[in-house]
Amino acid sequence: MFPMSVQELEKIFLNKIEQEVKIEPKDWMPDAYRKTLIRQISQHAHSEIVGMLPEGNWISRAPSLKRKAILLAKVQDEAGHGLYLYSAAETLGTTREQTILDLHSGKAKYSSIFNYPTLTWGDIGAIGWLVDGAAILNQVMLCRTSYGPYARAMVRICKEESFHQRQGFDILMALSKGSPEQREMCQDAINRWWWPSLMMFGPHDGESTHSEQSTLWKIKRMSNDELRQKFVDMIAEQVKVLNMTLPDDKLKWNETTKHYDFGEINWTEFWNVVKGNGPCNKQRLDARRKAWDEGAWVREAASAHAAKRKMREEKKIA
Amino acid sequence: MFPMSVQELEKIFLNKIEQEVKIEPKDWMPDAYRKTLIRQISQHAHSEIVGMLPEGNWISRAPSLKRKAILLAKVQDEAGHGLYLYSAAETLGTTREQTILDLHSGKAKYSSIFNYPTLTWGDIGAIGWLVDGAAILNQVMLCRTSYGPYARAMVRICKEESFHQRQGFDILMALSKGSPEQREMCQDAINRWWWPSLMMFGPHDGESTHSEQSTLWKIKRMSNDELRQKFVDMIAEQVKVLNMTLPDDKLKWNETTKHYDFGEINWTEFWNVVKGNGPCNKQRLDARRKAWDEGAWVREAASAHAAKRKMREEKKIA
Amino acid sequence: MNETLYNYTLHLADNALILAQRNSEWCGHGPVLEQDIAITNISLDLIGQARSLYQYAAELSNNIFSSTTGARTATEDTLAYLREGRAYKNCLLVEQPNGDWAQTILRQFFFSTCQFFLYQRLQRSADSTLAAIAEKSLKEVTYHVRWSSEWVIRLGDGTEESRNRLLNALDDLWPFTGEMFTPAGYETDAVNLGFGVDVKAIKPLWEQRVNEIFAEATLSSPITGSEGVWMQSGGKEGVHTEQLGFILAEMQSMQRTFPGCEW
Amino acid sequence: MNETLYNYTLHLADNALILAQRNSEWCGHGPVLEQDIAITNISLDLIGQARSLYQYAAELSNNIFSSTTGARTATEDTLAYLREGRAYKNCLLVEQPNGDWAQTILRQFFFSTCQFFLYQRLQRSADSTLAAIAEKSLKEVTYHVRWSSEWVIRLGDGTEESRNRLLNALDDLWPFTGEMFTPAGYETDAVNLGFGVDVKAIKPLWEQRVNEIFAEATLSSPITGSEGVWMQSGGKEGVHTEQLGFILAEMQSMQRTFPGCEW
Repeated sequence: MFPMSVQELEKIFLNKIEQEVKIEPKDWMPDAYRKTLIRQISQHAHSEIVGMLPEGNWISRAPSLKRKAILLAKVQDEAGHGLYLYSAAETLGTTREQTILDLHSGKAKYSSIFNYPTLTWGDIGAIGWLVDGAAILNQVMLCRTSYGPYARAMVRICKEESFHQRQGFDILMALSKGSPEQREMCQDAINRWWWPSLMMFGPHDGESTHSEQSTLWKIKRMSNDELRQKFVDMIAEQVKVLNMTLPDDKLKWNETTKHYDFGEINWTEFWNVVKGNGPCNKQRLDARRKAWDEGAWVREAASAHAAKRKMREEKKIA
Repeated sequence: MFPMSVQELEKIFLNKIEQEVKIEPKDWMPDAYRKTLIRQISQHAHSEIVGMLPEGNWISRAPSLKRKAILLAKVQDEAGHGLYLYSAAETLGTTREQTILDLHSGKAKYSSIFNYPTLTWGDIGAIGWLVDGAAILNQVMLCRTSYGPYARAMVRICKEESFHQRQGFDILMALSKGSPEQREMCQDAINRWWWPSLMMFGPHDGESTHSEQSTLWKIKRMSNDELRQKFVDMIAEQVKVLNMTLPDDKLKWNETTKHYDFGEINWTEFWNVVKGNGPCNKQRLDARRKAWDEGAWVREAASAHAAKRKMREEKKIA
Repeated sequence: MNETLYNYTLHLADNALILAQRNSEWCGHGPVLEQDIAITNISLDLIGQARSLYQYAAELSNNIFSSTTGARTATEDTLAYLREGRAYKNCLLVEQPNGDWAQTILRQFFFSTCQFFLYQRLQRSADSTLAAIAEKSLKEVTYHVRWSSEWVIRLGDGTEESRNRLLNALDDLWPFTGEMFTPAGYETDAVNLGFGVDVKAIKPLWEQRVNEIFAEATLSSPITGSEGVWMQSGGKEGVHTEQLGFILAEMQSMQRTFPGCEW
Repeated sequence: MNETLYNYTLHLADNALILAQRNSEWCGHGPVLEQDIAITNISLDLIGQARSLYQYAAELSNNIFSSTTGARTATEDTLAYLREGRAYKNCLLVEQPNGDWAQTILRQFFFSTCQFFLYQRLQRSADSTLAAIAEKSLKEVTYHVRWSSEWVIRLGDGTEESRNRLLNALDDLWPFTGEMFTPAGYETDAVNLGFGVDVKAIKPLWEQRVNEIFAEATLSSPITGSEGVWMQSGGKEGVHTEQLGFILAEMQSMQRTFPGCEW
């Protein structure tokens, strides 16, 4: 068989996209598609891993054994999600180690939301409800993304995430029914996490760098603003169940659009945190680098031992 | 003038001891006297420094600002006592650094009492009352020791120590007047610190290695058992003020001797802790070594800077 | 009998909880992602065990003290969050700091190996609740033993650095192993009452397993190498190291700050 | 006015207490015995200041809230031990970890230099109690500035290692310096009411002093070298770093565990 030209390959590729056939690791794909996916999947993986830190901060202080177990399991799930995603990224020809080093050098990004501190137990509830809630909308969309391994990882992740969101809501529910201090803790956490959660959907559609091409390739299947609106509509209803409010006096049901109107995001803060100036950017990266560096001897020992063992087994056979 | 023979020098030395004239750094003294003093003074200095640790353990958790300040000042005083004593040892021809290295290598000893853990706030009271109380009796005696610099250091130390003992008693007093939990905390601390405090006076007179010669040289002016009896008589009265008891069912006033009888010390435990097997021996030495090792670069920087500064000043003058 | 059973159960629960608390400090900070997950898993298993045991202890406590006027109803959380250090009955080993990975691994290996033999026997306890908890937990503990054994072998027979770190860990932790096999009063009573396990009888089994794994890790036996090493004790009777106070201050801070709340 | 005065006083007190708490962690662990004593001394001075300020705040609080039924009487200890992190008003700088000696020194130097200029002006406060506390404290703070300046010079102009460690500390701490000169709401109100100090006006003085000491330490100016570095803030309004929660969990553990006791 004659090798196909790039034009022909690209046609097949776009045809698959068109026909909703998943792209698989061994399929030909445009370099830019591959690069975009590597960037996005590893960014997503890093978000899971860095995202362990703000919640991990409260494991030792969880206020009941049941909550401690739930939180620990949740943070562990995030590690698992990180694993799925690093594996998905590896199918595109990168290595987990390189991906991690890119995070540590600051070359790769992760979701800015994790650069905010968790200051009270209420924050653990707010993260579950708002942050996971925002993440899920994005992830549900990604279950239908065009790259097979990514889509399949997302299906597994989505199942667990909706569980997490419910647990977060449940924490806030308990606070909202509790003492005045607990109710205050609940409202305070919502106040601090609301706007950063809205920022998770990224810049307005007009200003989003990678959006257009990603939409064409069906990596992305809804726009930032569409997803954000969906999120606002959902949360604005749920917050009533908590008897709490969202910190936005422009928030109002619009009978014409059948959506909630809401106030403008502070984009200066958004870009500032993306640039590395969030309250915890340095702390988060330092923590990850420290874990990695201090774990170096462990990883070396494990591979040294594996090599020794292999050599011994080969000797036995010979 | 002809140099004097060792015999003549020794005669002068013993004569001074006899006449209660203090021996001073530049005076001739027998090698064994010097060695005994270096051993004893540095052991005493180390006890002050290591003794900072069990109490230091509660600075961050002191239950009121006033108690926190008092405790912090007390532990600081101990550092100061360590300084006086290292200086006194230096007048005998040793260096502070060498003395400290001997502690870290395990060659030099410190008081075994500091190898017990401080488990509750009550322990801070018990240490002040019992441990400082026992130390004071020894130190009061040492204010009249034959070596001048040591005796003078002791005079300064004694003033502060009696203050500390009162503060310790005051902590227990507050507990004894407090809630049931506080009273329990008080009695529990007394129970755990009583016997180790009695051990602070060392083995019975018959079994004390260095005692006899030290008494002849008037380094030591009362025997271990004499001091211990004095301590028991004192504490057995004070404990009544606290409405607490000492954990010794043999403790009883003896009308004949006009002293309190008391039970036998567990000498196995005593020697075991001396040998390094106390609950905290390793932890205490590790903490001291860590502070020293991690401080190495600071000490180097300070002397490097001092050298630079001196050179610059000399240049200016030249 | 009930008070012995209560103390005995609490002691088992405290061991599980404090080690879980320590292990959970690794969550998000492990040397490899897979191992971060593994140590967290062990932590989760141990919290699960602790909860079953505390729930049972709470039940016992409510029966014992129910007559006392005004005594608050015990729950798994009052037992975990509202007892002070002097009431905690865990052995000293589990409260020791995580240190490096070698320290954590060796602590887990020493503890899980003991717990394995203990739960194995506890399955035949005259107390059916304890027997059931032991049976349910044994599968988990079997995995903990295997996982930690593999890591002891890997570190002992890995690089020079990992070997040295493991030997340092041995130095630090060995003096805390003896306590596991020295029965506290309530343990002796529990044996006599037919529901407790004789920890002295477990010791040779534990030693044999330790020797086997150390041999596979190309290390000499810590048992023959450490004769005359003094064994620390006291934890089971509430006399702990200075570590525990700080663990509890942090762990209990929310319950202490907001008393009587539901979470 | 009284509520502004209350918040303003609390903010000054919290700064002093949290830094005292941090510094006191060195006690018994310093690099040189004399410096162990020195840093403890600073800690003691700061606790003393905190106590005076809390006592005053308690008095104000009892006056403001006296009418509220059932409100507990405030004391220096209820303010220090029974407020949660979100109510603490210290700036982020003072809650940062001790790190190594360079970190501790630089934190002290940055803070004390600011506190010096602040107290200097506070001596002329329209509120006579604050003025008196400032006057009394100024001698201490003058010493803190001198001591920490000397150490900055020593480390900057010492060895290569000490210089690098100081520069690392600068990297970590610089983003927390801006907050000291950005007034919180109650600070602005306090200036308007005549008893507070305008922190914006202090900034050039602080910068000049920092430049002088850095020059003597043979280091380039951190001010010109760090234009565009983002400044963190929030502490004065109760939005802290994750550090503070752990500081308070430990510091408040006794008061929280044994509520309502005398010590």
